Amino acid sequence: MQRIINNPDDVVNEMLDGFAATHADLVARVPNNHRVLKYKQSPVPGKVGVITGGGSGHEPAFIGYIGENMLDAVAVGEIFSSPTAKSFTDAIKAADSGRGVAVLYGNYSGDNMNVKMAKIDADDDGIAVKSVVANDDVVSAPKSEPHKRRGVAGEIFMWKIGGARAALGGSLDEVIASAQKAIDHTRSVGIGLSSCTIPAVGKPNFFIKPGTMEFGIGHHGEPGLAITELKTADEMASLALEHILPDLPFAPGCEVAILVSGLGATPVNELYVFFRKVAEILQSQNINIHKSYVGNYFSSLDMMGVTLTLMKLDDELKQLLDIKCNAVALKQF
Amino acid sequence: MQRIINNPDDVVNEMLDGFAATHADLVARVPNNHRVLKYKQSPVPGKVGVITGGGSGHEPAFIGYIGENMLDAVAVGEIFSSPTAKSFTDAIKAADSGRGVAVLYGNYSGDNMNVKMAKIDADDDGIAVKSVVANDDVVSAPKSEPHKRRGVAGEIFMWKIGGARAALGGSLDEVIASAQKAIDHTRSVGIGLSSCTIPAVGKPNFFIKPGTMEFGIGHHGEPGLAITELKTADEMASLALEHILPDLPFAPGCEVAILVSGLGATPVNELYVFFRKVAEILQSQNINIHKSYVGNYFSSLDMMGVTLTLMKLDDELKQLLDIKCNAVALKQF
Amino acid sequence: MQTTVAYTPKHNPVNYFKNKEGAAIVRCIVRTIQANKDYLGSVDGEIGDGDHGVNMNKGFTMAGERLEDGHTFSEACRVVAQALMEDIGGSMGPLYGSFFKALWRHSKSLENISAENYGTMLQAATEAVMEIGGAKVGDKSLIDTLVPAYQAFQCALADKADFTQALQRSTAAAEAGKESTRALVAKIGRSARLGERSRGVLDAGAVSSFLILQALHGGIAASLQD
Amino acid sequence: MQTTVAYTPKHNPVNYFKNKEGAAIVRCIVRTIQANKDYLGSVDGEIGDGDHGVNMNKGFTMAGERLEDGHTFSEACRVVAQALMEDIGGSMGPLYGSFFKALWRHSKSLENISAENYGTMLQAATEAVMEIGGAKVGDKSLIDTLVPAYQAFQCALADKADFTQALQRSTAAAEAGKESTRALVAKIGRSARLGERSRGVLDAGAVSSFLILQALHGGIAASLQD
Ligand SMILES: Nc1ncnc2c1ncn2[C@@H]1O[C@H](COP(=O)(O)OP(=O)(O)O)[C@@H](O)[C@H]1O
Ligand SMILES: Nc1ncnc2c1ncn2[C@@H]1O[C@H](COP(=O)(O)OP(=O)(O)O)[C@@H](O)[C@H]1O
Ligand SMILES: [Mg+2]
Ligand SMILES: [Mg+2]
Ligand SMILES: [Mg+2]
Ligand SMILES: [Mg+2]
Repeated sequence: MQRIINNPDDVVNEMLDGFAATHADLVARVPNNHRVLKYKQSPVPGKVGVITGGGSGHEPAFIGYIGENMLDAVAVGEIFSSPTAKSFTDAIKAADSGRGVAVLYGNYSGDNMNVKMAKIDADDDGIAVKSVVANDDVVSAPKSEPHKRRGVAGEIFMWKIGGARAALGGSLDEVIASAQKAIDHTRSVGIGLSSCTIPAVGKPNFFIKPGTMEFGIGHHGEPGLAITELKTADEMASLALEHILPDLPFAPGCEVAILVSGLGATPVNELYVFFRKVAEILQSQNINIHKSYVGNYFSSLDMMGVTLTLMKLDDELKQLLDIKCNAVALKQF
Repeated sequence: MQRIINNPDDVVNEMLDGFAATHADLVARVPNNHRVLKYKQSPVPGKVGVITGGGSGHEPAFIGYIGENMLDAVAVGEIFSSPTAKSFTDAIKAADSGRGVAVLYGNYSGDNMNVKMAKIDADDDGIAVKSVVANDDVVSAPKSEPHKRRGVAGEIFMWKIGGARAALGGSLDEVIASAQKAIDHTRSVGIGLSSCTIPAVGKPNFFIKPGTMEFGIGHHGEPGLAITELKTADEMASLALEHILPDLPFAPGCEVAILVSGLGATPVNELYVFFRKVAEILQSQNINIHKSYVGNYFSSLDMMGVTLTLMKLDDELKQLLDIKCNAVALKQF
Repeated sequence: MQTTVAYTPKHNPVNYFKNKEGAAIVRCIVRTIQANKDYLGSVDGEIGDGDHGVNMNKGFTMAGERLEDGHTFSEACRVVAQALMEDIGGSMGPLYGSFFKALWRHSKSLENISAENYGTMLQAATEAVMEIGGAKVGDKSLIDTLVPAYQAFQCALADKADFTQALQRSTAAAEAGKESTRALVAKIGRSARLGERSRGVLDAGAVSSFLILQALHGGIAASLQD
Repeated sequence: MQTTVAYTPKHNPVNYFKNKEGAAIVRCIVRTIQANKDYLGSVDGEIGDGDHGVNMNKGFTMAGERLEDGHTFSEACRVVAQALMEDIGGSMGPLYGSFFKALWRHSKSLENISAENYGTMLQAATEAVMEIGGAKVGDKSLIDTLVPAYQAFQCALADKADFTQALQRSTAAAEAGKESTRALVAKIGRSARLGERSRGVLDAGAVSSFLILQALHGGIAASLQD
């Protein structure tokens, strides 16, 4: 395992130390819980709090989206493992200015359970908490079973939209409604070209044969829809869109935002090669691209691969997407 | 070769297509040369132009540093291969508002020759051109032979400082002086944990044995100072600083900016683990960290590894570093 | 490979163990999980993300460090519950956290824990896991181990078996339940999206819960008093 | 493995070739580079970055596509120079661009190119490479091939050798020069930072320049007129 780590069990704590030190202008720790980070200005008086949480290994997600007009706090779990209920509770407390807190997280059973427990605790403390569960990964379950679908990189759009609504003074219900709309309008798909290795495990728990790829892979290496021969970037883009477009559906004439993310070990130039074909296909189908994000936005440790996310825009989502934000991993003027 | 590409010979052109489409708000193409990109507003009236150029495969460098208060234009070469003299000339032309152009590039023999030729051409066109050659890689040659040292991630500081000086209305000589000062105050070192593969070559041209690492590796996989057993992140950070600190030297009481960059296949969390120790050591030596950048800023295709860069600050460099900028890969409010 | 941590069974066909001497039983669970770290990881690697061994080892080791010899069985269960819930998280924090919390809650006022008490505790603990996780028998999860285990224990008591026999029948049922997951298609957790691809291998949680029950029951059997 | 592209030598001990029939000679260079793409890449891989074959193949193939049968030798050299300088870049754009530009500049006004003319051209082309690149003999670069090649050619003429013999002696000197790089420590280019680690392998540019001269000289020899 060729990695830049010390004791594998310390990766998360040491990463958080480094992150908090690097971004001290934006991010702060909270008292008595080193697994929660918050926006330095949070709780922002009069603003609904927006938080998330999840396992580590997806950096810059989730902590990179802490900042102005995005996330107020993040509960941080072990690598690929949900944060504790206590951390979710502490993140909720760190974000609450009295107007309540929206917990915008991904559909994984650990997170579901821990958020459920945290909500009960926050309730005991008199904090109004509501949540939205992201389920943007189209191939993780059939369209008829959306509650089984995983949340993946589309969560970034959910945070951006929810964060912007809160920044504009929205009530808890309004923030929840906008975030829910964002994720309901969002679809993602992942393609894996290599496995990933949890440092403490020390070896990959699956293997992608050179010359093949795993279509529909999950953010933790969960097996996908099919193992196929390795395709060209253009073929990967077509295949991804073939699964994404009909699912919502994204019809000709509609407007979208696009997010192309590397999975951790993907050279950035290849993401642009992939994006090029996505844009070309959308153009040919008369789907208008309003804004695109290409980079390492939501990763899976050292996995080589790419995720494609589309959000179908209406006037509200467009306005909220365009609002300025200043998070570590997403800065818009 | 597990890569997201089409024809390997098309990677650079297709990457540029995707990049230009993604960042159309900031970046534009220039007429008749698809291997030059420019800041949409360039030439900025009354401002000295600031350009660079270099081989591809280092994304987000170099094109990602095009934008407000940073680079006006970039000449783009094949993967790991200098741009043509003509592209450097066209980048110079795209950046010139009449006050001259600073070419801030890295010390590689191809770039040296092509810039030399481009300067002659620009001269013929009556454009004042001066250049600074980055040579921040400490282990690439002894301190007594600075002209032999490679330019690596420290170039980003050179562009930031030169771009800021130009934005403040500096003359060509002033921009050159600030950029030269930036690179003279900057030292870098690279550590490689895996090889990288030029897509058109199809196989790595060197191999790093699992369980070992290459200390002092170059940005194109140029062999480094030594192959050692794979160290812990903390040991890597100490070793890197042992080479960087005495070279300038960075003495107790001084103030620095830090850049930690992944080489393309490095998980972001590991960069923070590495940074944590760098910060700890500097603190123990009473060296004050003014600002830090941690992420994939300057890569080497699919190489796993890390580079550490320190710039020693004085009042001028600090002021220029802190100035707002809006480039694709570097946004400061 | 699965590893069994040895304990010394005493042949006491008696019907209760002393709460205040029960910390050793919980220590035996901790050692079992530690010894099976790699095995649990490789089972989870088949259709999950491979971290079950690491997660479990971390949680139970942390609990082990906080266990004091003076702890009662109930208190020791509470220590485990807190370590899992407050310091580990993941899926196991809430699931096993709820399990051990229920064991604590339903035994904390008891001086001696009888077979009947234990039957109630095991059912409550299993139901707490179902309550937080929403899994049912057949979903390919730890529930496939836990439900047959508590049912077999209660049936044994209804059949007039003594505590030791009931523990043995429960452990056997747990093992059969664990083995049953091999043939199942996952309907819950990370592997639920695999459909048919999840058939043919054991479920990691079913394995770890069997190991926990095996250690727990062995430990209780060794502690039985007359 | 190094590959030699066949040409048909004519046995004409004469002393000039017609500029207007010389495009075929340049085509022979193009084919040689194409045939050695992988070999050049692997030589560059030893102590460089492995792209020399890809770079050279791209440049010369592009030039080959622009060559027209009506081109003179001089014009064909200019086409190569432009393709390398304007479309390829890298180190080879300026280096071989200057080389072929000098061949063009010093032959463009000639109808027939004599041995003496060629001697002058080869020296000028070598000096142009030294001028732009700054390398000297012994630095482990293409200069280690080119300098002995032009010097041997001129010595041969001074010894009253004919054009064919001079070409042969020049090619042999180029080959020896290329081989000499094996023992050298690189002082220029990407591998200059390796110090002792650069000793023991050939220099990629020294190899490609030998291949170019070999093809060029073979092509000229086959075109000699009386
Ligand atoms: N909702 C649930 N109810 C019961 N058991 C569950 C549930 N979700 C997951 N599990 C169990 O968790 C096990 C995996 O645990 P672990 O690997 O530690 O967590 P994760 O799946 O988050 O990586 C599965 O084998 C399954 O038995
Ligand atoms: N300044 C120079 N003068 C002469 N030859 C040089 C110079 N710099 C590099 N070379 C030659 O270039 C060769 C490498 O070419 P190539 O691999 O195409 O370029 P790069 O080194 O940029 O990857 C070296 O083997 C050496 O012969
Ligand atoms: Mg997990
Ligand atoms: Mg090169
Ligand atoms: Mg798991
Ligand atoms: Mg090379």
